[in-house]
Amino acid sequence: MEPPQREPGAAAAGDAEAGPAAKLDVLTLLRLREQMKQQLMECSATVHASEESYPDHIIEEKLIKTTTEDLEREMEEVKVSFQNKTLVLQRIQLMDALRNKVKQNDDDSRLILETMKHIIMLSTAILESQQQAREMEEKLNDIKKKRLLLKQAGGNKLLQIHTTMKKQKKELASMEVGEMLEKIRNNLQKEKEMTTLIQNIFQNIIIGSRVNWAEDPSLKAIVLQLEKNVSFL
Amino acid sequence: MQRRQSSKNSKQPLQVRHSNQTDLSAWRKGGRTDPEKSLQNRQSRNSQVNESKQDSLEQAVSYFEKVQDRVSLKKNEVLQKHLATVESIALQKGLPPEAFDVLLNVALSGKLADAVNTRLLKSLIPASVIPETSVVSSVSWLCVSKCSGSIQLLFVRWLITVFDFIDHKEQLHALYGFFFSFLQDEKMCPYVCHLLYLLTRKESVKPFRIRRLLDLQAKMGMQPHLQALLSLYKLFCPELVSITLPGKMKTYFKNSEGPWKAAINTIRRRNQENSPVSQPLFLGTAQHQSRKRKWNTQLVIPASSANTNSLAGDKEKNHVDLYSTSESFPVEQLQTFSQLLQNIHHLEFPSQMGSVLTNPLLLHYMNCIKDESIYLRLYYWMGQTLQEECSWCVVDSNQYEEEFKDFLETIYKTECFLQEGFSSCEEFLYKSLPLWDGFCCRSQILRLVTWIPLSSFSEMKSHLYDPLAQLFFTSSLYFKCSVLESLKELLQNWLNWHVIQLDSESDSQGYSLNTTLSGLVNVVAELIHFVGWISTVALRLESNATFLLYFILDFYETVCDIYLRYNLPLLIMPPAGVFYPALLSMDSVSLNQLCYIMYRYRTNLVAAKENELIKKKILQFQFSSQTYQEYNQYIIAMVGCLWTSSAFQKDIHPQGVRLDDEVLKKTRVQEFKTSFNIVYHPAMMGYALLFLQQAWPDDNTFNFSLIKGRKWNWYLQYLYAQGLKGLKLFIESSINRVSRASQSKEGNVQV
Amino acid sequence: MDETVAEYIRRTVLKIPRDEIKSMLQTWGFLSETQLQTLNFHQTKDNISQDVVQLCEDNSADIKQAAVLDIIYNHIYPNKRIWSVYQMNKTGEETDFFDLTDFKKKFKRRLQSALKNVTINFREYEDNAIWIRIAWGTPYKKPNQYKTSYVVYHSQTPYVFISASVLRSTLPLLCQALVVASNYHDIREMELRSHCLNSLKDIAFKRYSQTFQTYYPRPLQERNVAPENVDLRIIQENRSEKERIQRVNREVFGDGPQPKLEFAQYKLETMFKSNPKMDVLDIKEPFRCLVKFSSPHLLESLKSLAPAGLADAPLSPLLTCIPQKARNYFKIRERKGFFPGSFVSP
Amino acid sequence: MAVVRPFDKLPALNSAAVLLVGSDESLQQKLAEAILKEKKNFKISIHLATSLPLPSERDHLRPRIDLIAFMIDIKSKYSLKNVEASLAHVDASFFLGKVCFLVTGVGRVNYCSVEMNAIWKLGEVYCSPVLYCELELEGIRVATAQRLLRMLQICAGHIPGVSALSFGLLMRNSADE
Repeated sequence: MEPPQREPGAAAAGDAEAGPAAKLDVLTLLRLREQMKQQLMECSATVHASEESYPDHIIEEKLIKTTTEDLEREMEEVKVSFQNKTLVLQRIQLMDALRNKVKQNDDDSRLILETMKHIIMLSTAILESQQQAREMEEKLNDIKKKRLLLKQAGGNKLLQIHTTMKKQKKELASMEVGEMLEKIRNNLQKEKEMTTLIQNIFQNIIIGSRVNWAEDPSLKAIVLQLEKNVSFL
Repeated sequence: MQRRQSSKNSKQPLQVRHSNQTDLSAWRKGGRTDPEKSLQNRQSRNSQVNESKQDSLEQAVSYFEKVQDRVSLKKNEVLQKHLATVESIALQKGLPPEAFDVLLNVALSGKLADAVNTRLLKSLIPASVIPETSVVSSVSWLCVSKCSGSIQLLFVRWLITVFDFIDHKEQLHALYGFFFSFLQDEKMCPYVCHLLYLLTRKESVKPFRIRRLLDLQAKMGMQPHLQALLSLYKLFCPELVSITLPGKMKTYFKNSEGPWKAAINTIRRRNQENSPVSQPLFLGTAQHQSRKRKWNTQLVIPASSANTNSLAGDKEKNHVDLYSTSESFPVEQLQTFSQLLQNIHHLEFPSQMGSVLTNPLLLHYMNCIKDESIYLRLYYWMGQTLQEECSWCVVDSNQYEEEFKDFLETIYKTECFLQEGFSSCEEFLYKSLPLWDGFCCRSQILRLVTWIPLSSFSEMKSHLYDPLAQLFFTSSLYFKCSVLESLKELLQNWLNWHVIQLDSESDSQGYSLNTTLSGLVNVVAELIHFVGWISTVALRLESNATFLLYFILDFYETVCDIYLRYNLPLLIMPPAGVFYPALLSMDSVSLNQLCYIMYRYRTNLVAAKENELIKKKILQFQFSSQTYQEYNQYIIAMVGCLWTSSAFQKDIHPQGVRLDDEVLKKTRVQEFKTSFNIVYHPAMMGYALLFLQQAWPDDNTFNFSLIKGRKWNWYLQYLYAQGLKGLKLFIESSINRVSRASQSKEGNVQV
Repeated sequence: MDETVAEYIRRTVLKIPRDEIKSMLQTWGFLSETQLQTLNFHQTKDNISQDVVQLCEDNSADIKQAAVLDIIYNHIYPNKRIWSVYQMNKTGEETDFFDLTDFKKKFKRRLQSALKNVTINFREYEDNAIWIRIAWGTPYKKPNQYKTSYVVYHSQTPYVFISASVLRSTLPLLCQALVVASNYHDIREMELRSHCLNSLKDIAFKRYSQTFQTYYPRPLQERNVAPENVDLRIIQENRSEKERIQRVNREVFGDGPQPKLEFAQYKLETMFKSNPKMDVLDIKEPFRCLVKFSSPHLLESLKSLAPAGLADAPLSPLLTCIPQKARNYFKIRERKGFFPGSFVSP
Repeated sequence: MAVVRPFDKLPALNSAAVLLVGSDESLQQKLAEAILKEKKNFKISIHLATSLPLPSERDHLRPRIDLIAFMIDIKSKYSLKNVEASLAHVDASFFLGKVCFLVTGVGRVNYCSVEMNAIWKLGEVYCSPVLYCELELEGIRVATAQRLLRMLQICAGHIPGVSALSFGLLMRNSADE
């Protein structure tokens, strides 16, 4: 692998770190090592893949699909297990090194101690706020539940209102009403239908007559009444 | 060639005849404008318009007013000049309310040639508002139908586009019959339907009109605009309209915006630019003037014409005429909550459904209404507006992203108020998420996601999870965390909604037909599995970032309590890809949260076990033995790590941390066994160091192995004192203390 | 002063953009400086035109002077009219001396003999172009000043640029008069029409320009590639292809700005050929269709097609030959030879 | 003409190369500049091409291409045809997570002349993710550049534990399952 080429031309701000001036500290070296391992793995995977001998007889499509799915799931599980195990090993070594470093009692270890204290202080603060957040969320959830209850209660109430109104109307209608009151109500109803009909006919007449009713204020006033539903005017 | 007579009088300037009808200042006195509005008009008119432009408009208007008929455009220069002035002023600042009456009458009276009429109609762009009287008189000219068919069509299209600008709608409603009569004209039918759709009220639905629509439909076939009108009639009077209508009609009406919409937008933008204080629209409320005329006036109920005192009159009359059909209470006059309560039984929603979103009174009403038609009309309008204004789907509305954000914010607040998601919003998300770049209006969109309603037949998988996952994997750490947070809120909203539905089991509406319990449980489970999958991948992509871990565990904090707190028979353990990085995390907060979660899982599982034994089986839906087994594996691993330092042999989870000794020896660490107990755990190292400093102040060799026996318990108490409550709960619940002295506590709860 | 003249002057002034009215009136020279001072050029154009008419009435202007103002206006804004190019040719080789007055006299006599009422104005400009404005009348009617024809004739060249009047019938008479006045043999329309007079001149003269210095200087040295801040991390893979396209483009279209044409029209009468033999179309009937390319600046847009990657270079000769052939109307007929499309003069 | 192969050259240290293929050169240039502006800790080289195959005379200069982004503009059928033609010149193993389709012009859905499921089918057939964006808008261009960068890092093997193949699988998994 040839060394990273010199960065020709002005390195945009984004690339400062990859420039020649980047001091190759341990972290970048570690990262590069990881990169190369990953690239090596991929290259070797393709090499193996190309060596695979393909089965001569044709396998029907569905079988391939199901096997690929199983293999994918299996690979996923193996990957997770691999990652958990590497994590364990890395953390064991890391902590062991950290503990030894702290034991040496030089200014580095003091620095580690300082940062550790700071981390602890921050963690306790986080824990506290997390606890408060949990309580707050609890309250919020209760409020939400109450809101939903109220919503339903409101809905039911409105239904009740409508039903009672309808019942009231029916009662009124079916109330033991004198013959005369009934007759009055019927012909009132008939009158209403007549008027709506007349209104409509009148509208059509005006339209048919092609007269410019807006110019004559009285006609206009009438026209504007023709849509009003008849009730106790 | 004898000279045209007109060029002679071009010499002396046209004097403006001050007859009452055209005198523009006289106009304002006539109308029923209350002082506040006219002051506002005069003020806006003087400030904006300089003298010369204004009077040439007046000249033009008065010229049109008295022009004789049959004047041909080509020969008559004066007519051309005036027409040009009208057009230029209309395009620059829009026409003042007074000009409409004259221009409409001229255009529709058929006096002039069609070319002039079309140009006149096309320049009818309102600066602020259109007086209703001018519209009424133009409708009457329409009835006279002296002008050609195309002019009538153009007039109707104009009326639809500027419908929201007409100051009052009372008289327009009164002319419903007249508009209805224009239905039989083949070409005008679609636009007249649209106009009627805007004008229809409960009382305008009449049997003979329904019959008329049905014959039209029979004659012209299933036209979408007829369909829309019929479906609206059906909503108002279901008993009258018997035929069945197809469910959701995608686009009801043809787009009739024409040239006016663009001009109105430019004027609106210009008004906004040069007057920072957004000029409140004539409609009374000084609500923030947003760009899109469509949904800003929609968000404001048009000021009603009837003044409030007439309302008092209605009150006494009201309770007497029980016989009268429930004539609906005009919602525009709704001012106080008590009014709402009194008239709640016959309240009718305004024609512009958008205004509901910002009117708290109507929201209260909507909160308890169960009437499908209200929601249908709101969804239709909201879906339409969201579709048009989406700033990353429609490039040219991108510069109005701010307004679109406000609009989404309004919708979100309404959903929070109603504690319920809008299905039109859900559809909009499904349509626009695949095209979303994860950047535009991010916080609003993610908040809207939290209110996607829970229904067992939703195709969340293909519509929400896929686009979200594609964005999730290729986006920054912060986007990942915000997505996890909104999915957590979505889960909580679902669970809250479910809990209430469950309680109201009694009333039948609890579980409406399409949401069965098992259906809901599957949908919730699908969401939890989805989050588990994307969290595992995210941890791998972001190499176990603590910040990300916090949000993932936060999500599982809700999941672990589903059974106890939300009464949903469902318990899903976090996948191994989430559990182990959390268990081995370098950060004490994550470890503590994991312990808390495992403790909650334990209580839920125990409670489910007991219920299972006592109650009958029905609750037992998702509780497969697999969940218990997974829980036990995790507990063994956890106790093995934290307490008995035996995880590397005992962990039976396939993806666990079981490692044989040679591998562990390769790490060249002597006692690797104890490297994850509470003393040596990476997350606990800080606490151990501080404890050592306190316990052995003089000895600064930090010998960790000193912490054993009694010191171990002191250390434990020290940890509890540091606020690690989760750890405390976990240890006290999962590790039964056989004896205080012996260190190797073996204990896990075989559940 | 006659009413029509007043109205005509008023209308001409109205056409002029407000901030140029003063300079045009000065070039017109009909109103004295003092009179010009009295004019307030900041009021609306209506009022300015009224005042100008007022002043002209004091000087009792006649139609001739009004016409001069119109010529000045059209000279500054030629693009308002559509011009077409005519070429005159003579039989013999005699290169006689061109005399302007003789030309004017003959031209006027020719027209006036045919039509009694006609207003003719001549105006010479520095690039020895002669602008002629003709308002056509009939023996019984006064000339209509609103439907004028314009002729721009460069005496050294056989080219005449005519913007015909709406009255179509006047064109043959006009051409005849030109031929006689400039003692050429006959005149032919060159199928080249555009709004931009200067571009028409570029095209016409360039063709003719073998003997003349080309109208616009062609930069000779190699165009240096603009040193835009080429960031080495962006690599154009098809750089060589891009350079080839640039080179081809330069060869075909040249470096300088292209003459401005608005459209090119192709009448096709060719057989329909398609590689999968479509037997249904095998009838021997030629396929008649009209193809029209239009754009605010046609040649410039054609030139930018290839670099923008929308077409592959070089463009078909049918498009690139427009300036050389000096025509934007083509008729393409089936060629007997193997050449697919060929073009034959009308 | 050289068929573009993913593993025919050794990767340069801490660097990655992306190849943008599309007929709309101005948008390509703008996207490239947006990518360059993003902060990154590796050396990137962006290759712009109107179509494939790539002119062979530059083969020796060209580093290993880690990711190919085909840019399709839904407003022009020509861009889709151009991409479909270019796909033939890409080695099959490239389609294991090292190819993606960038569909722009989405903001102008009403001028869309290329129907959407033709593109969806393309993603299906070539098992590669399809990213929708509107490159004309500055904000969206920056966001797309960031997304491309993250995919490039994975394809170039800069993210330990995540290979291009597995990532391709993830993007496809979410798309078609």
